[in-house]
Amino acid sequence: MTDKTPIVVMKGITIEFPGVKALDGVDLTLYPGEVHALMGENGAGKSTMIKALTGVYKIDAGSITVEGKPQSFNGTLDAQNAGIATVYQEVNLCTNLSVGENVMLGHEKRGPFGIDWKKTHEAAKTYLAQMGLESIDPHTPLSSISIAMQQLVAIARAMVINAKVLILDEPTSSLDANEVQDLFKIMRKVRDSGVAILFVSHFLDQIYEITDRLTILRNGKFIKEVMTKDTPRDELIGMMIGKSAAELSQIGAKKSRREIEPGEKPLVEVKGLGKKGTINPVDLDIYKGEVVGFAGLLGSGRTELGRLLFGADKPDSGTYEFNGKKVNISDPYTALKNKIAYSTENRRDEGIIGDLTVRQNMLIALQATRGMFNPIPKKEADAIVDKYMEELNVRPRDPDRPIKNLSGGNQQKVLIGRWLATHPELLILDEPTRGIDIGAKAEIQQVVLDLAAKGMGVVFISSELEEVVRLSDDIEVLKDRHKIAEIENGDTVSQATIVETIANTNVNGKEA
Amino acid sequence: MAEKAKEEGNALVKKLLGNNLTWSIVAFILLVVICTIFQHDFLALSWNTNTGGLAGPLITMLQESARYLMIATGMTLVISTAGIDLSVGSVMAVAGAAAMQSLSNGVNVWVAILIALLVGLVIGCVNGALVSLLGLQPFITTLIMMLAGRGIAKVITSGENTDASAVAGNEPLKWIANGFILGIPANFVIAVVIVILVGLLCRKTAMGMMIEAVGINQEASRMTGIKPKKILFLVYAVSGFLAAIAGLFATASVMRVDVVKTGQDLEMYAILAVVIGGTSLLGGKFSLAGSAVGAVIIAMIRKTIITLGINAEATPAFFAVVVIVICVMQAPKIHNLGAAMKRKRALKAQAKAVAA
Amino acid sequence: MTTATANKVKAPKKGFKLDRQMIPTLAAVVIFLLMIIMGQALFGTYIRLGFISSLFIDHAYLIILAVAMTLPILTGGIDLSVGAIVAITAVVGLKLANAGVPAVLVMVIMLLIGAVFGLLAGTLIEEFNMQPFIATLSTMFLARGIASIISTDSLTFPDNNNFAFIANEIKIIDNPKISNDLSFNVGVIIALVVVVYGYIFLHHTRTGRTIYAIGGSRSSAELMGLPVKRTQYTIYLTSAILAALASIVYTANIGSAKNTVGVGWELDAVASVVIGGTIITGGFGYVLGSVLGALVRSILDPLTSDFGVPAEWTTIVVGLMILVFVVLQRAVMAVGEKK
Amino acid sequence: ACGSSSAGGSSNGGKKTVGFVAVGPEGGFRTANENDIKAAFKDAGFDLVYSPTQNNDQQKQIQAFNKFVNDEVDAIILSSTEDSGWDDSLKKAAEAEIPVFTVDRNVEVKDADAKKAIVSHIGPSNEWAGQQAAEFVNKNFPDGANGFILEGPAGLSVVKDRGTGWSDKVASNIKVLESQSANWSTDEAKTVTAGLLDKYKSENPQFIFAQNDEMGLGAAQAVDAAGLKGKVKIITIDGTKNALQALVDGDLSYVIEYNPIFGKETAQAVKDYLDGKKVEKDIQIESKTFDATSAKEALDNNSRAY
Ligand SMILES: Nc1ncnc2c1ncn2[C@@H]1O[C@H](COP(=O)(O)OP(=O)(O)OP(=O)(O)O)[C@@H](O)[C@H]1O
Ligand SMILES: Nc1ncnc2c1ncn2[C@@H]1O[C@H](COP(=O)(O)OP(=O)(O)OP(=O)(O)O)[C@@H](O)[C@H]1O
Ligand SMILES: [Mg+2]
Ligand SMILES: [Mg+2]
Repeated sequence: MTDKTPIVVMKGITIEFPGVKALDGVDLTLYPGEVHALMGENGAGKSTMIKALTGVYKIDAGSITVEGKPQSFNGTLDAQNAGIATVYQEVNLCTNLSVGENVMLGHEKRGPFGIDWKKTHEAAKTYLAQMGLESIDPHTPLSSISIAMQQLVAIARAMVINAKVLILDEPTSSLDANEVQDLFKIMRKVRDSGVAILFVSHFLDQIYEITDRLTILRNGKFIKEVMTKDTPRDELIGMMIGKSAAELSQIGAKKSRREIEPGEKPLVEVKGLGKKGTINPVDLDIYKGEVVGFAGLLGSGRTELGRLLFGADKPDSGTYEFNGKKVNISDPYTALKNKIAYSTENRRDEGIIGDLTVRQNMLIALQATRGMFNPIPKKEADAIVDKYMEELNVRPRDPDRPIKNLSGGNQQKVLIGRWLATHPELLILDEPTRGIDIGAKAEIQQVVLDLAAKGMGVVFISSELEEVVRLSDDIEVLKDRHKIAEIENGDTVSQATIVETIANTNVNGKEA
Repeated sequence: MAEKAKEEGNALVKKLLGNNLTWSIVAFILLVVICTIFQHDFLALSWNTNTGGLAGPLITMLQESARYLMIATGMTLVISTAGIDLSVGSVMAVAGAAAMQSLSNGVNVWVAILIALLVGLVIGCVNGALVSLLGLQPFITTLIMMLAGRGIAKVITSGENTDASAVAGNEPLKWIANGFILGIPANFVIAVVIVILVGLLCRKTAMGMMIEAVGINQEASRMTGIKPKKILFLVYAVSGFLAAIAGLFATASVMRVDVVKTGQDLEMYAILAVVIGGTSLLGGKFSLAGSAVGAVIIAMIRKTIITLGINAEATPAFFAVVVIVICVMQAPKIHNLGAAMKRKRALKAQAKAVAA
Repeated sequence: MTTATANKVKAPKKGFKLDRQMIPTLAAVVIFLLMIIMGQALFGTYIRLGFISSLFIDHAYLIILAVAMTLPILTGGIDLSVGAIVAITAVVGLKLANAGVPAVLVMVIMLLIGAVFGLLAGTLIEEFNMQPFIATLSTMFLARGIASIISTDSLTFPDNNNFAFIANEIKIIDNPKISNDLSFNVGVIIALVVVVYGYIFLHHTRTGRTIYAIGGSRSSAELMGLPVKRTQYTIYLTSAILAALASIVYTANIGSAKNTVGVGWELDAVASVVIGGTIITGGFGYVLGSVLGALVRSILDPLTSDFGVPAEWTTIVVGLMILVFVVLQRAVMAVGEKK
Repeated sequence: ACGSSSAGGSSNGGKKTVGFVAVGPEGGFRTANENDIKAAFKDAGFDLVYSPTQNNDQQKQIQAFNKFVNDEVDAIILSSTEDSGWDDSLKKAAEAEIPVFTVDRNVEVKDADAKKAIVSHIGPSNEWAGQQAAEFVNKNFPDGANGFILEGPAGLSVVKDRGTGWSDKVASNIKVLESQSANWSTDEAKTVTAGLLDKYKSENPQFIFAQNDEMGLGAAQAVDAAGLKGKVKIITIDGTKNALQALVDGDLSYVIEYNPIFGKETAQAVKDYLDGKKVEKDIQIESKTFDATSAKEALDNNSRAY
C-alpha cells in the first residue's frame, strides 16, 4: 500500500485560535484507495485538521500538497474543484430547500432552458437511494426530517462530486446500526474505486471494521500514524487519551436495577400523551431514581416523545402527572419550573447559543427559571460553572470563550452541565453521547447512573442500543411513532431482544 | 519577565485593534482634528451668560447628539434580537406633536411630557405586539409604523407645525432641550444618564444576556425556558419609549414640532450609530457603549459638514464617504493585513521547501 | 435495513411544502383582485381599460425595482440604494442627452453607472464585511450626493434626442374615450421581460439556487462548496443595473429628471417584495409575488384618495392596508402550517 | 362598466367633480394652502377629490393625475412638486378634454397638445419673494454686510426660484458668507445657524435670509442663544402667524408673505371656465411684506387665516 504515491500530504500543520493552539505541527498523509481515520478525544483537533485541509481555516504554519502540488485552498469550493469532497461534523444543509435540492445544489442537471428539474430530482433520488433513503421523496422539505436523516442526505450530497478524496467527519454519530452498515458498504465501494477516504468516528468497533490506517492526535499534537490491523484497542485508547486503557475502568459500568416498592407513586405518570402527526398517545410511568430508555429506529418518535414530556411541543391529548399532582407542561419554562429538563439531540439548532460564552450557556437555563431580574450571585454562578466544568471535564477549561468555538463533544458536555445546573427531578437526555469520545462517554454514562442513584428520574434516548440496554431499568420501544412495547430490563434482555421486538411487533402492539 | 510583559502588551494591542470601539473613537478624534484645522477655535469653549452654560461648537454638537443617543440605545436592543425598528423617527414626530399640541391646548407642561412619553411607549408596544404575538417581520412591521406614525403626528396637529414657544409655563420642557447642568447641556446629561441606566439594567440583571440569546438562537433560547415573545415585546416597547424622549429633545429645542421634518431619516442614523458601535444587524451580542459613541459620531459628522461648509448638494456624498471610511477602518481584513502578509510569506517559503 | 428505511419516513404528500411557500403569494393574488373588485364596485373606474393601462405604464419602474429588490432580500440582505441609483443615472443620463450623446449610448452609460454602484456595494459587503443594509445605505447617500452635485435643476430631454420610443403608447384598443383605451408601451414590455428574466434566473440557474441557499444559511452554503462570494457580487450588480433600467423607463415616461427622483422608492420596493410574500430574512419567496406586491402597493394610493381619506390620514390608511395585508398572509400561513 | 360614482364623471347629481393633485399636509404654508383650496371648492359646490403624494414624490402625483383623467373628472387642479415632466400626462388630459389648472408652482411644458390642457396658473411668485428679501437687505445695509442664507432641500424648484430672486436683486456689497440647507426645518435651522455663527464670529454676520418661516424661527433661536438678538436681521418667506408673532417680538426683522390663500380665485377660475367664460392664463396672487408694525396690525385684526 505504502508504495503508492500519497494523494494528500499535510506536514507540520499548525493552527492557532485566540487562546488555543488547536493544532501544533500535525502531519497527515492520505493514500488513494484506503480509509484513513483521524483519532482523538473531543477537542483533539480532528475537525480543525479537516477544515485546515479544505481551507475553511487558514493554517499558520505547515504545508499542504495535493497530488504533489502545493495547495492552499480558500474554502470548500476550492477544495471541491481539486477533487476533495467533505462532509463536516455539523450537518451543513439548507433547511429552506427540499431534500433533493440539497443533494444537488451546485450540481443541478441542466438542459436547454437552464436547470432541468425533472432530471435533477431523478438524479437526487438515485443518490438518496444509495444511502438507503429511497423512501424519501426528493421534494420533501429538509426541515421536516430528522438530524439523522439530514446527516445521510449530507453524505449523499458528497457522492454527487465524484471526488478523489472523500472526507467524513463523524458521519455515523447519529446513525443506527443499519445505516452504519449501509454507509460502510458505500465507503468500501468508493475506496475500492481508488478514492482516499478520511474518516472520523468515536466508535472503535467502526474504526476497526472500516479503516486501514490511523493518525492519532492528542490536544492538537500529532502522536502517531499506525496501521489499524496491527494496533490493539487498549494501545490505541492509550495513545488517544494519554493514560492506560485500564483507567477507563468505568466503561461498561452497569446499572444495578432499581426495584420499585409496591404502591410507590411514580415521579411521572402520563396517560395517552400524544400529538397528531408526530407521536401517537403513549402511557408511561417513570419512578424516582429510575433510568428509562427509549429505543427505536430513526424516525420512530423517540425525540418527539421526549419533546412532549418537556413541553417543547404542545401535546394535543393525554394527562400528565408529576410528583402525584396534575401538571400542564405547555412550554419549556413550565417544564423547568416543575424541575423537568431536556437535552436536545439537535445541538446546533436547539442546544447551544453560539456567541454566548460557555459560562452563560451553562447558567442560562437556571437563570431563566429564576427570572430575568433575579440574577445568580457571582459567587454561586462561579461555583456552579467550576463544578460542572470539572465534573464533565470540559476542555478547554476556560468558561469565558464562546461555546461555538468548542469542539462538538465539549459543547455537548456544557449543555449537559446546563441542565444539571437546574437540579431537575426528571432529566430527558436525547442522544447525550452523540459525538462524544470514549472517555467522555464513559464519564457521561457514569453521571447518568450517579444521578439516578441520587433519586433523579432519567429518560435516556439513544440510537446506540448497547448503552440503552446497559443503563436502563425499563426500555420503552417505539416504532412508527407508536409505543409498541415496554421491556423490563434484566439479564435476559439484550440488544437482540429489542431488535426482535421492533421487527416482530406491529404498531398496535400485537405480535406481527 | 520583560518578555512576558511585552507579550501581554502585544495581546492588549491586538485586542484593541480588533475592537470596534477603538476605531470609532479614532474616527471621532479624526473628525475633531479635521474641524479644528478648518476652524481653529473649534475646541474653544466659552461661558455663555444668557444661556447660563458653556458655549462652543462642541457644546452644540453634544446638544444635538442627545436625541441620537436615545434612539440608538433603543435600536441597539431591538437589533440585538435580530430585529430592526424603522419607526423611531416617526415616533419622535408623534411624541413631539403630542407634547406641543397639548401644551398649546393649555395642558400642564409635565402632563404634556407624560403624554408624549406614553404615546411613544404605546406605539412601541404595538410594534412589540405585532412582532412577538403575531410574529410579523420586524422590518415590514416597523416600516408600516414609520408610514403611519407620520400620519398620526399630522392628525394630532391637524397638519400644522404646532408651535408652543409662546405658551406660558413651557420652561421646564424648554430647559430639557436648551438648559444646562453645571454648564453641560441638560439633554446630553439626561441622555447619558438614561443610557447608563439601561446599561445597568441589561448587565446587572440577566436582561442583556437573554436579549442576546434570543437574537442568537431563538429556538435554543426557548428550550432554556426563556420566553422569546416577552423579550421581543420588551425591546420594542423600550425603543418606542426612548424614541419619545428623543422626540421631546428634538421638538423642545425649538418648542415646535415639524410634522414632516421632525425625526425624518433619523432611524437610518440610529442604525448607523449602532453598527458603527459594533453591534451586528444579524443580532446577538450588543454594546451600548459602542452605540453611544456611534451616536456622538453621527452628531459629529453633521457638525463637521457645517464646519467645513460643505454645501447642501454635497452633504449626502460626504456623509456616505465618512461612513464608508469608518466601516472599512473597522473591517477585520484591514486589521489583519499585516498578519496575513506574514503568514503568506511564511507559507510560500515552506511550499517552496516542500516542492524542492 | 429495509425495515429501518421502510418506517423511517412516511413520505409526506407530494409538493406540500411548495404549496405552503406559495400561500403568501397566492394570498397576494387574491387580495389584489379583491381590491380591484372593491374599487370597481365603489367607484366604477377600476376596471376601465385606461386605468389598467396606466397601472402598468406608470408602474413599470416599480415592477422592475421590485424584481431587483427580490434578489438581495432572498439572501437575507437588502439594497437600499435602488432609489438613489435611479436618481443619479437619470441626472447623468439627461445631462448627456442634452450634451448631444445619442440616446442609445446614453442608456448604455446609465446601465454602466448602475453597475459601478452595484460593484461598490458588493465590494463593501464581501471584502470589508459590511452588512448589506449599511453598505447599500452608504451607496444610497453617495449616489444621491453625487446626483445633486452634478445638478439640482430639473432637466428635460432635448426634442430630437430622447427616450420617447420607450414611452410612446401603443394602443391596442382605441376608444373615443381615452379612459377606455387599452394601451401599453415599451417600458411595460421591458418590465415584463425583466420579470421573466428574474424568474428564469432564480429558478433555472445555479446562481439563482445559490441565492436561495445563502438565504437559508450562508455558512452552510459556503461549507457546501457553493460560490457564495461570486453570487453576492452578482446579486448587488444585478439589482443596481435593474435600478438603472428602471431609471431609463421612468425618465422616458416623464421626459425629465431631477436629483430628487426616487426618494423613498427603495421602501416602496421592499414593501412590494414583502407584500408579495418574500420573507425579509431570506430563503423563501418568488419574483411573481414581488410583481403582485408592486401592483398592490400601487393601487393603495388611488384607493385611499377615492375613499376621500382626509389628508392627514392618508399615510395611516396606507400603512393600515399594508398591515391588514401582511396579517392576512400570516394568518393564512399559520393555517397552512397547522395542516 | 363605469357606473355612476363619486369620483367618476360629472354624472353625479349635476355636481361637478374636480381632481386635486396635491402635495400633502406638510405644515405651514402647504397645509394652509391646501385646506383653503379644499374649503373654497366645497363652498363653490364642487366635489373635490383630493390626492396627496408622499415626500414630494412626483411619480405619485403623475399616477394620481392619470387616474383623474381615467375617472373623467371635470377639471384637475395640479399643485406640482416639480416644474417639468408633465407633458405626457397633460397630453392625456388634453385628449380627454379635461381642463387643468396649475396652482402654486407653474409647470414647463414643451409639447403643444400638452400646453392646450393647461387653462390657467394661479399662485404667487417665488422669485418675487426672493427679490423682496434682497431689496430689504440692500435697503438696510447700504454700505454692505455679511450674512447667511438658509436654503430648503437642494433641488426643489421653490428653493431655486427664491434663490434666483435673491441673486437677481441683491447688491454687490452684500456678502453671503455661506448658504446651507436646513431642509425647511426649524430645528435643523437652529443647529445649522448655531454652527455658522460659531464659525463666522469674526466676520460679524448681520443678516440671515431664511427661505421659509420654519427655518427663520429656528435661526432666531440660535441667534438669541448666541446673544445676538437684534444684532442679526432675519428675513423669512411665507408669513405664517408664528412668523408674524416672532416679527412683533423682534425675533425676526422682515417677513415676506407667500400667500397661500387663493382657493377662492382658483375655484372661481374653474367655475368660469366650466361655465364657458373666459379665464386669464396667469392669475398672479399678490402677496404682502411685513415689518414689525404691519405684522402687529395683521395679527390684531386677525385677518390671518394661517
Ligand atoms: N473557531 C474556533 N475558534 C477557537 N477555537 C476553536 C475553533 N474551532 C475549534 N477550536 C478549538 O480547537 C480545538 C480542536 O477542536 P476540534 O473541533 O478540531 O476538535 P475535534 O477533534 O473535532 O473534537 P470532536 O471530536 O468533539 O469533534 C478545541 O479545543 C476547540 O476548542
Ligand atoms: N414521514 C416523515 N417525513 C418527514 N420527516 C419525518 C418523517 N418521519 C419522521 N421524520 C422526522 O424524523 C424524526 C423522527 O422523529 P424522532 O427524531 O423522534 O425519531 P428518533 O427515533 O428520535 O430519530 P432520531 O434518532 O433521528 O432522533 C423527526 O425529526 C421527524 O421530523
Ligand atoms: Mg470534530
Ligand atoms: Mg431523536
